[in-house]
Amino acid sequence: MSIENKSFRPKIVAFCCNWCSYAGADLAGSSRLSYPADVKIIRVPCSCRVNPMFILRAFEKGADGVIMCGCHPGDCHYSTGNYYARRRMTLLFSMLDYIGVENGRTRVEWVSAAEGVKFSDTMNSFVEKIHSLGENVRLGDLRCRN
Amino acid sequence: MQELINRAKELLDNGTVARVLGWKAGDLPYDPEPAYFETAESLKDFVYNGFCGANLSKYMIEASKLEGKTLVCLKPCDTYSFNQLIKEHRVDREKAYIIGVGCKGKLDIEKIRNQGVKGIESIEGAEITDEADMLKIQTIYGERSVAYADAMLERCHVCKGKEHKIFDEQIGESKETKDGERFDEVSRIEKLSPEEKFAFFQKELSKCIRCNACRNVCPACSCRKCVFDSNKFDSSQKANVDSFEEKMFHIIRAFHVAGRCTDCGECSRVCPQGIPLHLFNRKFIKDIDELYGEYQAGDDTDSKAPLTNYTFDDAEPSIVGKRG
Amino acid sequence: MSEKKKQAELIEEISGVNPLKCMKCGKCSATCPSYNEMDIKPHQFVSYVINEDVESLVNSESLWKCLSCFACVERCPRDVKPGKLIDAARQMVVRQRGQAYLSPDEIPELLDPELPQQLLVSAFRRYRR
Amino acid sequence: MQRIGVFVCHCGSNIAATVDVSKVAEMALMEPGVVHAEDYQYMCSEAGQAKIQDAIHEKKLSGIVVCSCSPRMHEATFRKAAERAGLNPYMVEIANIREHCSWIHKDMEEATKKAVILMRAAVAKVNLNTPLKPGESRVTKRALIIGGGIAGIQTALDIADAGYEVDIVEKTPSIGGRMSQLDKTFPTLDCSACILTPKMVEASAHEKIKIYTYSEVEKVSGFVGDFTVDIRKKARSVDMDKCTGCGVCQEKCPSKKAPSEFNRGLNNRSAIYTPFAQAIPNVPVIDREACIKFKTGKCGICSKVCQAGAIDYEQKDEIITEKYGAIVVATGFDTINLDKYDEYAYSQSKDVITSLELERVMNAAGPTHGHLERLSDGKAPKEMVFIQCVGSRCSDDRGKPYCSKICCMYTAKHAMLIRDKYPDVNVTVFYIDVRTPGKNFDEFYRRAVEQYGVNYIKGQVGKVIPQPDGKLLVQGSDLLDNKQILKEADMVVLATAIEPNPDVRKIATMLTASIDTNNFLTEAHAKLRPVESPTAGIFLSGVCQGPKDIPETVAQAGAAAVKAIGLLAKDKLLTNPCTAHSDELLCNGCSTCENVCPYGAITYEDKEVNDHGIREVRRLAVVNSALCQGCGACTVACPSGAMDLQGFSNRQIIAEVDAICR
Repeated sequence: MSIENKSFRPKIVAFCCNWCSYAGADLAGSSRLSYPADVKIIRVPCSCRVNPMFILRAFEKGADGVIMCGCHPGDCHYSTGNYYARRRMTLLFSMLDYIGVENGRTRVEWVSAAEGVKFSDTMNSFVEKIHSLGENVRLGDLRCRN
Repeated sequence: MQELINRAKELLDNGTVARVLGWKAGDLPYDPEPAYFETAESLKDFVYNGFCGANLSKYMIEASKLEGKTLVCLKPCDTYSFNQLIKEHRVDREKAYIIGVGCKGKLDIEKIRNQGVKGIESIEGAEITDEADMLKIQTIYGERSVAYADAMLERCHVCKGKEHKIFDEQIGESKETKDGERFDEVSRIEKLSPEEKFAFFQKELSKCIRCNACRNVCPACSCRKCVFDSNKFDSSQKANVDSFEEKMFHIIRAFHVAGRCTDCGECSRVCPQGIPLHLFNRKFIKDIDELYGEYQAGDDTDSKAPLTNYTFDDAEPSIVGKRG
Repeated sequence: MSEKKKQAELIEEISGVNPLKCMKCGKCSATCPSYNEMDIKPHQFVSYVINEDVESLVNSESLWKCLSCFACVERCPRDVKPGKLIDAARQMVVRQRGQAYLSPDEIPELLDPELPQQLLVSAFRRYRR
Repeated sequence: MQRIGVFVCHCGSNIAATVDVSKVAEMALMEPGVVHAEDYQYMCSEAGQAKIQDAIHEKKLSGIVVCSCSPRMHEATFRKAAERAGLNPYMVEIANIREHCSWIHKDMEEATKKAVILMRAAVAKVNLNTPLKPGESRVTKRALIIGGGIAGIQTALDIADAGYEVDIVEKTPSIGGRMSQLDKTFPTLDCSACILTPKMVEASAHEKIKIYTYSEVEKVSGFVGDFTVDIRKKARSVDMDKCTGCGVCQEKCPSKKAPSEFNRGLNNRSAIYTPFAQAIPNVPVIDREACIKFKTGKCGICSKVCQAGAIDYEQKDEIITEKYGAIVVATGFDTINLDKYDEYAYSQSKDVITSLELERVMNAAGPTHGHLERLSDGKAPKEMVFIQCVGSRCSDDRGKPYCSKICCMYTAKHAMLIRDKYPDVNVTVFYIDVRTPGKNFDEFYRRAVEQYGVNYIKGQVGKVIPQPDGKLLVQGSDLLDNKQILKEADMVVLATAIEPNPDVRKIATMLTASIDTNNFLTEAHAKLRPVESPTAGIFLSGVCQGPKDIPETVAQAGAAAVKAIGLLAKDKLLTNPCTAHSDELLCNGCSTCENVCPYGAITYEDKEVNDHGIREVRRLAVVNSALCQGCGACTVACPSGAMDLQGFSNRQIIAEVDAICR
């Protein structure tokens, strides 16, 4: 990794559902499992509350990566929320990939309230990935600022 | 066309319908526009020819609120849109008298112009009854001829079929125009490198002038008020060219109609900048077909849309990176 | 880093075993067919690695008494795999002698009566899949 | 514009050691809307809460941001504090700078920077908060208990004694559960049946308790205070009102080849059967898989011998729909399948048994009528070996990572009972650790060693090898003597790991109650709310929540009952006001939201609207806020953005996104 990359501090937004992933992040915290401070968590009631517009908004405002975490499929507090979220995110990510935004900038991970370790591991690997991709310029420049 | 006009007169006269929704001749030979006809006399301006590409389904949202039935002329591909609007409770089937009109492919004036044809005075061979494979074009520079197929809209080359999905009666013959595969162009782009993909879309999207023609014509974009016009998402920032709205408009618009878009192709047809907007919608359709099973919006009026549906073992979002 | 610590870490790396997972149940020793001939018993392997005393392990009788039957690996409830630890210690010895990095194709050519049987068995086991 | 107060908590040194709290407070004052900021040692303390309340009064605050621990911890505390000072509780937001910041970062500068950003996001959100008012919903004063073991029975009795109706749904033909299968109980050695049966009788006789045996929960809808549950009463083929429980049918039944579930398959039962003599209700069921009448159409002997005319081959499954205010899960446990532990020869020898099977062998009503004998040849054993931790404490995929908790004690009990009754039998226990925390537990274990001479060997068994002469060769290690042991035994008993009843996954899904990786139901808080599920109105009783012995189970059953009573005692519940709402002027009436709502909370109405002077009747989505649980699925499905979620509105979330990416 070059020196330049090391000074690059990515902006990463993590949407976490209240019941599983946010609690998983809490558990990572109380277990003192560290991950980079670049990750900032936004609490939503359920992964199905995450509107693709929020993700695009984050990118437009300069986020370098957006990750969404929810309960494991089958374990949604609202029974079915994450099934809808899964389809929405799959299609959105596919579209972003299609227009040439690096696929690694978006991720969905299912993290239960008991998976503090998984939460921290996930964030570590995601930040690492964003580091390898560098700053997100494409979505900010989708229309040439001629 | 005459058969259509005669039948419309009959239905107006016997009170079955209160008005006719069709196309009216424009100022130029290639720009007929959607119009209401409320009397038999006014039907003298009615036209139906190769340039009548406009999908009239969306007009039925407003027509459904009017007194009495409206006769609406729907081409085969338009009927998908109408079905989708029924599914979404946006049109009233009881308020519509649908005449399924035949279609031999619709023409794109830009394609004619691109062949160096200028100063057009009249065009022959675009009538629905014409059997000719060639268009005879009178220009101020003399007569030119262009093959009908070479002047067709992109969407007609990948036509979904000439079957009307919903109608009260059918008038006029159709001719198969499909000579290409719907997803070929999407597949081609998918295979490009991220840099090439980005370059392609950046070039296309940079042309956008945000005239909203695509949104206004789209039968799926039927919201009373678009999210880009309301303050619900802090997304309407008209003054700022470099805003969220500007950059993400087409992606969000495509997402909003994903699973609802019938691929009628109107967005690309009306774009004054010639942006191939259907490539966004078709990408979603292709993904939906591949990931969740084949689905054609507007095929029926009661099936569950892909984005309001799920199976326990749907693909994970990580599949996007794995498909390569 | 001390030499001892380096050796211990090398063992962990070669074996892929985390000795701290051991809960000292002794199932490995219970199951070992060579138990009586060993001076350091299978359940003790982990503590030698944890205590960074790889040297004793390398110089032990057990190093060449282990049959690489991997019964201990199969039955260990904690995924600690003492057999892999001793196997790694043997690897280390062999590497030091300069016979490093066996590839499966090389094995037939290396079938030398001088070569310890245990190495062969573990090599076959390792490359079986 | 809001007048926002920001309160930064030190949490002793938990936050202050890594985050410069005064800097966060200082930076807060630069945020739009913030008129007050301070930091304090313990914001959640009485003094800390008083600071918030004082500031609300003095600075006329309209919104509060507390930078502290997780909202899952103290959001409710701070909301209540704000409410006491006259502020709407939903004007409070928490910036989680402990779990999500100070506890995971080491560098002070970095952690402070992040804390400031988290504070900004919370301030940005509060700027858009609106006062919310919870709605009210009614409480059905009846509880449902799923599972009729000791946990379910105890919970039912406690709730019923408080004066509320209780229904127990039990899958098997009788209540009693695992405890009814036990012979004696530790550490007092009373007979299990002697203490359980009176409770079973009490439950069945209680006027407030209704028991549905041979029944399963089929469907659950609704929410806390107002659940609607479908219960499938499986066809018993015996009329419960007519049957006198004489037992003649079971005696005469010619099909006696079905393995007895109650005796863990160690012997057989008839096709028409009650699982055990003290079963409640004492009404048999016909096992239709085993019954000759059902298989071939011929037989019908039970019907002929039944003087009460209670046999009814035509009986069908019946669905009962009932409303409940609270649901208690008490689904219990089973022992794990031992297929993956073939080294212990469980599948190879009848003399290798699980501890639960030994309970049946030792029990007077069991397959051997209480005589300790080998199941292969009926001979009395001389050498018995117990193997501990079979499938417990395993980090591989063969077993369970947790300690099953009860095995050390029941093995001591078994060893003691055997030595007491058969002093010539040698008992050896191979253990890894002996875990006996509990009142009189270690004393009990020491008695087994000191008074009864049970031979405890520290070391696990590697293999059990059945010998041609029927003996079992046990190969284990003695870690203290550093020896490998080869021992011939006549019987081997495996302390098999316990796991939650496999049905619990299905039930948890119906209840939308969360479950952990081991299929134990998750409690709302590991320490402070151990008998409640995070799903409101669902309570946990017994082993479904985690391994427990009988006294613990009974204690937890009582605690679950109290929580359920606390709910049932209320006439009305305040509902979560963070529900979805549709903007009438934006709604298309397209039904998309209705399709994704898991609660059926969205309906459509034709309503007249005034859209900027245009008056017309439109088809509009209407959210029933009593049914809406606030997941937000509809808000994203809605194409026009008409549907929004209070407390988590589009603009609020976007404001957070913007604040983070600023």
